[in-house]
Amino acid sequence: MDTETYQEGRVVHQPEYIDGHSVEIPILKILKQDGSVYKNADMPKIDQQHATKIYHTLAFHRVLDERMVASQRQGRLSFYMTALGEEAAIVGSAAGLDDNDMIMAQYREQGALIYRGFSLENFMNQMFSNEKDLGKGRQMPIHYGSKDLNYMTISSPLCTQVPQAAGYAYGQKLKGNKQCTICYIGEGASSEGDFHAGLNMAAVHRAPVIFFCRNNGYAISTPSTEQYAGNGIAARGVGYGIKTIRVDGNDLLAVLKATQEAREYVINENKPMLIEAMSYRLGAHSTSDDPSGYRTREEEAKYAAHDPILRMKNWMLAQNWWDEEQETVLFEDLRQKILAAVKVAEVIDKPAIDELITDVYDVPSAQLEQQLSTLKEHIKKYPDAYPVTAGRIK
Amino acid sequence: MDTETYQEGRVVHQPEYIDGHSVEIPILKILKQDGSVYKNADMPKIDQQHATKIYHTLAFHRVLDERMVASQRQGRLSFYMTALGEEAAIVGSAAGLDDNDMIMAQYREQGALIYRGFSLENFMNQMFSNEKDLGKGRQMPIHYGSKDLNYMTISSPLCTQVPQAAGYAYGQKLKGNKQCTICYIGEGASSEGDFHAGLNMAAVHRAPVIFFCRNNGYAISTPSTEQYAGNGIAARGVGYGIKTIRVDGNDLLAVLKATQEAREYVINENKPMLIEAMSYRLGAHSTSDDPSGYRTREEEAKYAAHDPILRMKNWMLAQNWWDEEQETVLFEDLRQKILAAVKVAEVIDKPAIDELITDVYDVPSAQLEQQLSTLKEHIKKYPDAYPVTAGRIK
Amino acid sequence: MAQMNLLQAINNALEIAMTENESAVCFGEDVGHFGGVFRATSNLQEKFGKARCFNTPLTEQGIMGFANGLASQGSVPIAEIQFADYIFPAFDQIVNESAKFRYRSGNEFNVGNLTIRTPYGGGIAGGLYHSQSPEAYFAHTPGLKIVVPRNPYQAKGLLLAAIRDKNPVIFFEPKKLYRASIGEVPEEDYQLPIGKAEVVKSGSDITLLGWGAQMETLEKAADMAEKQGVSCEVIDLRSILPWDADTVAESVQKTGRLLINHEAPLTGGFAGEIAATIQDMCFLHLESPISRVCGLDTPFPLSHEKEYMPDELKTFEAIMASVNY
Amino acid sequence: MAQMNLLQAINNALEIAMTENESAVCFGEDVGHFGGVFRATSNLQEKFGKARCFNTPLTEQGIMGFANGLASQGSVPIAEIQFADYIFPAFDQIVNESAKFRYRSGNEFNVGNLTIRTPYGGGIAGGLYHSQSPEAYFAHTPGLKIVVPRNPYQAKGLLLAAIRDKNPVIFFEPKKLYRASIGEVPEEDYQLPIGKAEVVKSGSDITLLGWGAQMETLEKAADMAEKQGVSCEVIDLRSILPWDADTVAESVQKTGRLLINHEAPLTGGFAGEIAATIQDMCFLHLESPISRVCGLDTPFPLSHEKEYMPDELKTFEAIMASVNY
Ligand SMILES: Cc1ncc(C[n+]2csc(CCOP(=O)(O)OP(=O)(O)O)c2C)c(N)n1
Ligand SMILES: Cc1ncc(C[n+]2csc(CCOP(=O)(O)OP(=O)(O)O)c2C)c(N)n1
Ligand SMILES: [Mg+2]
Ligand SMILES: [Mg+2]
Repeated sequence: MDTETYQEGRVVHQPEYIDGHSVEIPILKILKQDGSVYKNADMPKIDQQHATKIYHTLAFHRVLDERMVASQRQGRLSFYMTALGEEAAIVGSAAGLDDNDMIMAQYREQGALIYRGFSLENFMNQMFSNEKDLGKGRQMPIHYGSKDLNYMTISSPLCTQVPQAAGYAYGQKLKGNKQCTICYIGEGASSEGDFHAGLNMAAVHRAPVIFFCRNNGYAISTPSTEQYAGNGIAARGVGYGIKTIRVDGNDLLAVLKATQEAREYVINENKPMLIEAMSYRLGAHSTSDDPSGYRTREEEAKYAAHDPILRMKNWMLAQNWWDEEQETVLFEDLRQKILAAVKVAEVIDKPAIDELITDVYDVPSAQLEQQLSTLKEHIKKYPDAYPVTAGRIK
Repeated sequence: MDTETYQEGRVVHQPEYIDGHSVEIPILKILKQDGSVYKNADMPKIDQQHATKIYHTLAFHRVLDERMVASQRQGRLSFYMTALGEEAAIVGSAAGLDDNDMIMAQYREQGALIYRGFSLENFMNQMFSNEKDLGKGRQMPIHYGSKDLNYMTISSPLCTQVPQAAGYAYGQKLKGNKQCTICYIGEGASSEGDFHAGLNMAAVHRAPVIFFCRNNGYAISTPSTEQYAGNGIAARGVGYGIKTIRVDGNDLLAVLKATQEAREYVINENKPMLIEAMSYRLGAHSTSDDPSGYRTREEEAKYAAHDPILRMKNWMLAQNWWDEEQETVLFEDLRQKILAAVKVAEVIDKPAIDELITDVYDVPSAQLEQQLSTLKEHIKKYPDAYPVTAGRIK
Repeated sequence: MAQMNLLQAINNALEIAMTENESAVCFGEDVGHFGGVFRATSNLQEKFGKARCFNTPLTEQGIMGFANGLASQGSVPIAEIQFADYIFPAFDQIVNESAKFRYRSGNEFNVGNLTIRTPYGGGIAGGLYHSQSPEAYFAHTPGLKIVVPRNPYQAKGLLLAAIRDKNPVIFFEPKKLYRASIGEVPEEDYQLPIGKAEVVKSGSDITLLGWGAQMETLEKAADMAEKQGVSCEVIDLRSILPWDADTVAESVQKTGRLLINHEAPLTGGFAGEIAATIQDMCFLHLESPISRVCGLDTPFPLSHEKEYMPDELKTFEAIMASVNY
Repeated sequence: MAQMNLLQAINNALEIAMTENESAVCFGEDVGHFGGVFRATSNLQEKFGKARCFNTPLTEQGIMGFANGLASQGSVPIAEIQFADYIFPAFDQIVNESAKFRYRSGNEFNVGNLTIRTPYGGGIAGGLYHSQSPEAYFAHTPGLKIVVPRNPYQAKGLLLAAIRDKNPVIFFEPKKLYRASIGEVPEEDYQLPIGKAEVVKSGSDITLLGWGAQMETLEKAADMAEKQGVSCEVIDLRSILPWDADTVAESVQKTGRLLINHEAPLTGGFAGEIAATIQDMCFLHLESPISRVCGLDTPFPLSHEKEYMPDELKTFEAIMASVNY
């Protein structure tokens, strides 16, 4: 019985309180903005090859985000979300995992998917919801997923992936294959009931899951000061009895270090861990959003000075693992490839009308087959009204 | 922006973790089992009159619980829940409030209602769901409620009252009448998503609400060790930035002290507070439960030795505010009154059939009126089949 | 009278309600300073202060729990759920709590002051999580009222009625009309009745019934049918719960035919309830089966939204099938 | 063959499923050592270990979120919700997640292995929070399957089918029959089909349709009607989603009349969907309006449970009204 433990705790006879200040939460930093490393810093495991892969991922990420926002502005794409300013948190954590570990993301973690090697074509096909999209054109842009790459398809309802990650990781533990799950979540979504349910379930049932909170200061227009009254999300780990660390989310080496240690811990101990990465959402929430309605340019400029990609580049330069010429070539190459890929993907056909009813069940029900065939007859009668599908109905 | 604060926090360059042990949670105790008070203990505000009212409440509570379990065993009552062993936590907290403060209970807090002066008849009418029940015979026994006494009607779905209490208290704050809300909750129900939502909302929007968690070690058959992995419920207060205290729930004076201070705090600061009262559910979960399926008699016996009512009685005796003769007279009197009240209430008619459709809306819809009149015609045709209502349909 | 779009009409109703009653409080995700992601609550925080119009943490169950508590205390909460697709985490608070609060307490307590506003429906390329029409999920719940306006005039009058109604009301706003639907709206206070359908156009051959954004579809289909010589009576149900069976039955007794249209999937949608009731009330008058033109039994699609929707062509076809039965 | 009550049949099915597949896992509130508050999972923890049969913290949304994750990983979760009245905190995880998991990912991922068990319905003096029949709330959700057994034999065969079905299935257990319904049940493994109704008794004058505990009511009412010379065909729908419209329509084409009975409130209940579909499929065969004998449009009452219930007398009356229409 737990109660006994408490009875054995320190007994006081005058009220003594605890509160949000009762626990001090240090923040881990390894890399300075100028690319130098703090004295005595504990470095993550990283070599030139790994660092180069990470930097390529960051570059791809930055160019993809830039190009897709431009495409959206040009009216070629309906919607997009950048991760501007948060790339180190996302890519650094993905780089601390094994490729067979499961990634359950919120939506702003394309960086993790780039790191895993999702092809440019796959990105484009999803965003243009064409017939080559792995998700069959059923979700809004940026809702990627890939079974092969162990990247769970994004779901818009926030925080639902948190208890799911506990369950997924529990299944990994049952299988005994020494794999873990990382679950990304925003500081805003962390207010949902599912957050509480998921962290508690994971702690009680000892699931090997890393809860990785991107605290970027905003949930759409709502600043984190109106989201919670405690000391961020890390302070909640105490309540669940979950080992927790806070890192500078713009410091890729710190994020990588924390994730590498977390992976070791959750797999060896069969317990969850919580990482809170402090960062700032430099861009708009999405292309539908206009941050000038709720924050100042000055505020944005202040945080822009902490660009995590530049910080990593500075370190790479200092290591002599990278130079300015490589930088120019890489970025130019990426811009061209991405532009070309947009042009290809945007003209690929939408999925055939038959895909309207597949995957509702493992096999379409008789009723769905009936609804589809009625619909096809209707489209044949009015082909002009349904230009996307009419031409291709046999 | 909050993030700035973090950037300003202590910076480390080697991973440093926090976890369930990062915060020490002392437990407040004032009264020993023998009725003596710990040296230097901070006493609550209490005088003989108040103490006597409290003790009368405890006595009524104990006898009511005993008698109603017996009535249930005799088949007179369908269902009952005792609060055996937890009376000090419930009555002690209620006694720390003003009568105009709102009480939003889970279900095991009849003690708070007794303290407020709910009549024996009202208790009985609810339990026998007769036509005099304030709740019109619509809920299972023990789902009391009283507008006059500011005791919100109990709702079976667990934890729903937690965010509701935040909202209720916010409304009190808007009104500016210096009243607060107490919200009772079990350590089991504290796993629900609504717990997280409610505590966070209260903290962010500064609602004057006292969250009072009765940690009695069990949620039906589930021990608290399978309910959470952290240090009880108190440790969660840190995460929400809510001032928190843990008390010995079997120590009425400690509970009273904590509640008195909490009330001052939440009303003056317009902030919530969390109290965790450690206790033990000595009885079965309810009359439908049999604890021998999940715990030993030895365990029960160990906790029975901490009877909170006896502890309070010992203190009253030591104060010369109470004697054995008063004790005998009071308990005997209560037994007789309660037995008599059962006999009265159990033969009072059930509510009239018209009450089947009232209170679904403020005014029954035309459709409901139609359904009722069809039903009445039907009952008139088959009076023998509906003996409870048939005789009284005009 | 002023020209307003649907958002402006809603904003105007909220302003009137908050001016009239100082215990009226608006809140939800991004509802405060920013005025909501669709800007329905624009300027309310400026006008009424942060205590009465505010952002909440991101938790729908928390929003609705808080709203229930506030309503039971006597304040007048007007809670926003950012998209109807995200109302489900609050399902327990709405269906088990709001709906049953008065009944279970014998009216010792109630949350009659509660209003829930939420944008619903397709038309913004939102896919399965920004397009749902969940009215039928709530319509199986005694104790709730459910209202859906079709244009700015209706929106203002019905929202004011919903806020003042002494029962919890869910107010579904057709988001594709937020800016697209513009009309004359009186600047002063007025109310439209909850629980009353409106005959938008009278006719003699078939009754077309719908609500919200689909009313446009029905009107277009009616125009097409008229060209074929079929006279359509068009009815806007306006309230899903309680719903006005009498007005519908009266119409069907005249026309002999009924077609119901909604965006939500066919199976379990509210058209089923209407058809079941009307076949009973009008059995001897029906000249053809009651027809349901609804969404397919799939999640709301993205690239096939056009094909999924119960549009005017499908409606027209169903009208003709019914008439030629 | 053995005599089993409904609980034993369920326990037996769970044991078979867990023996056959070592990734099958049972969990829920009090499900572990204690075997559940109704004891449906008795002895499973003893037999299969704590890792495969365990108590969860008290959080329905957590249970269902965890179950969704576990199913997507490839394990076979069999989650219990202690009472169907308490399934609503998990509504989002079920309706927005379980139901749409496969569709939204283009079948990159699915939760087809998922089964949710939950006791539903009246009969235990449980009042509004221990008596609900929420099947219709889920029946509006493409992607889910919904099954309700009426006796021990059906329970075992349908539960095994549900666990093995490659789609998420909600299995509603009629709790008032847990111990009351006793029958012959094969000890070996067998399955009954999901999506197929069963004609329990054939007849010629009217079709009576129901599911779960209400099947007893229909049979009693049929007996009463037979005494009046009315021959009733009695059908157990068994699956609410997908539901077997063909079997029902075939019957109604023969009898010309249909009565549907369920415990849940009338408005928005699944009888509405059935009536709407069948009036369409059988329009020219219907000799009287389709009749719905259901709960009243109120929360489930306590002291008036008897009056509220769609019992055999109300059913009998409705049969006679239909036949004498
Ligand atoms: C259940 C639910 N409620 C509301 C939304 C609408 N919404 C989408 S993103 C968002 C803000 C999320 O903020 P945060 O979790 O901090 O992530 P960030 O955008 O900062 O990465 C909101 C409110 C949603 N998708 N799901
Ligand atoms: C939402 C919900 N889920 C499940 C239940 C069933 N249930 C009733 S009491 C209980 C245990 C509650 O334990 P705890 O909160 O610790 O309170 P205690 O009984 O110990 O006072 C459960 C699971 C319920 N009433 N509501
Ligand atoms: Mg954020
Ligand atoms: Mg407990």
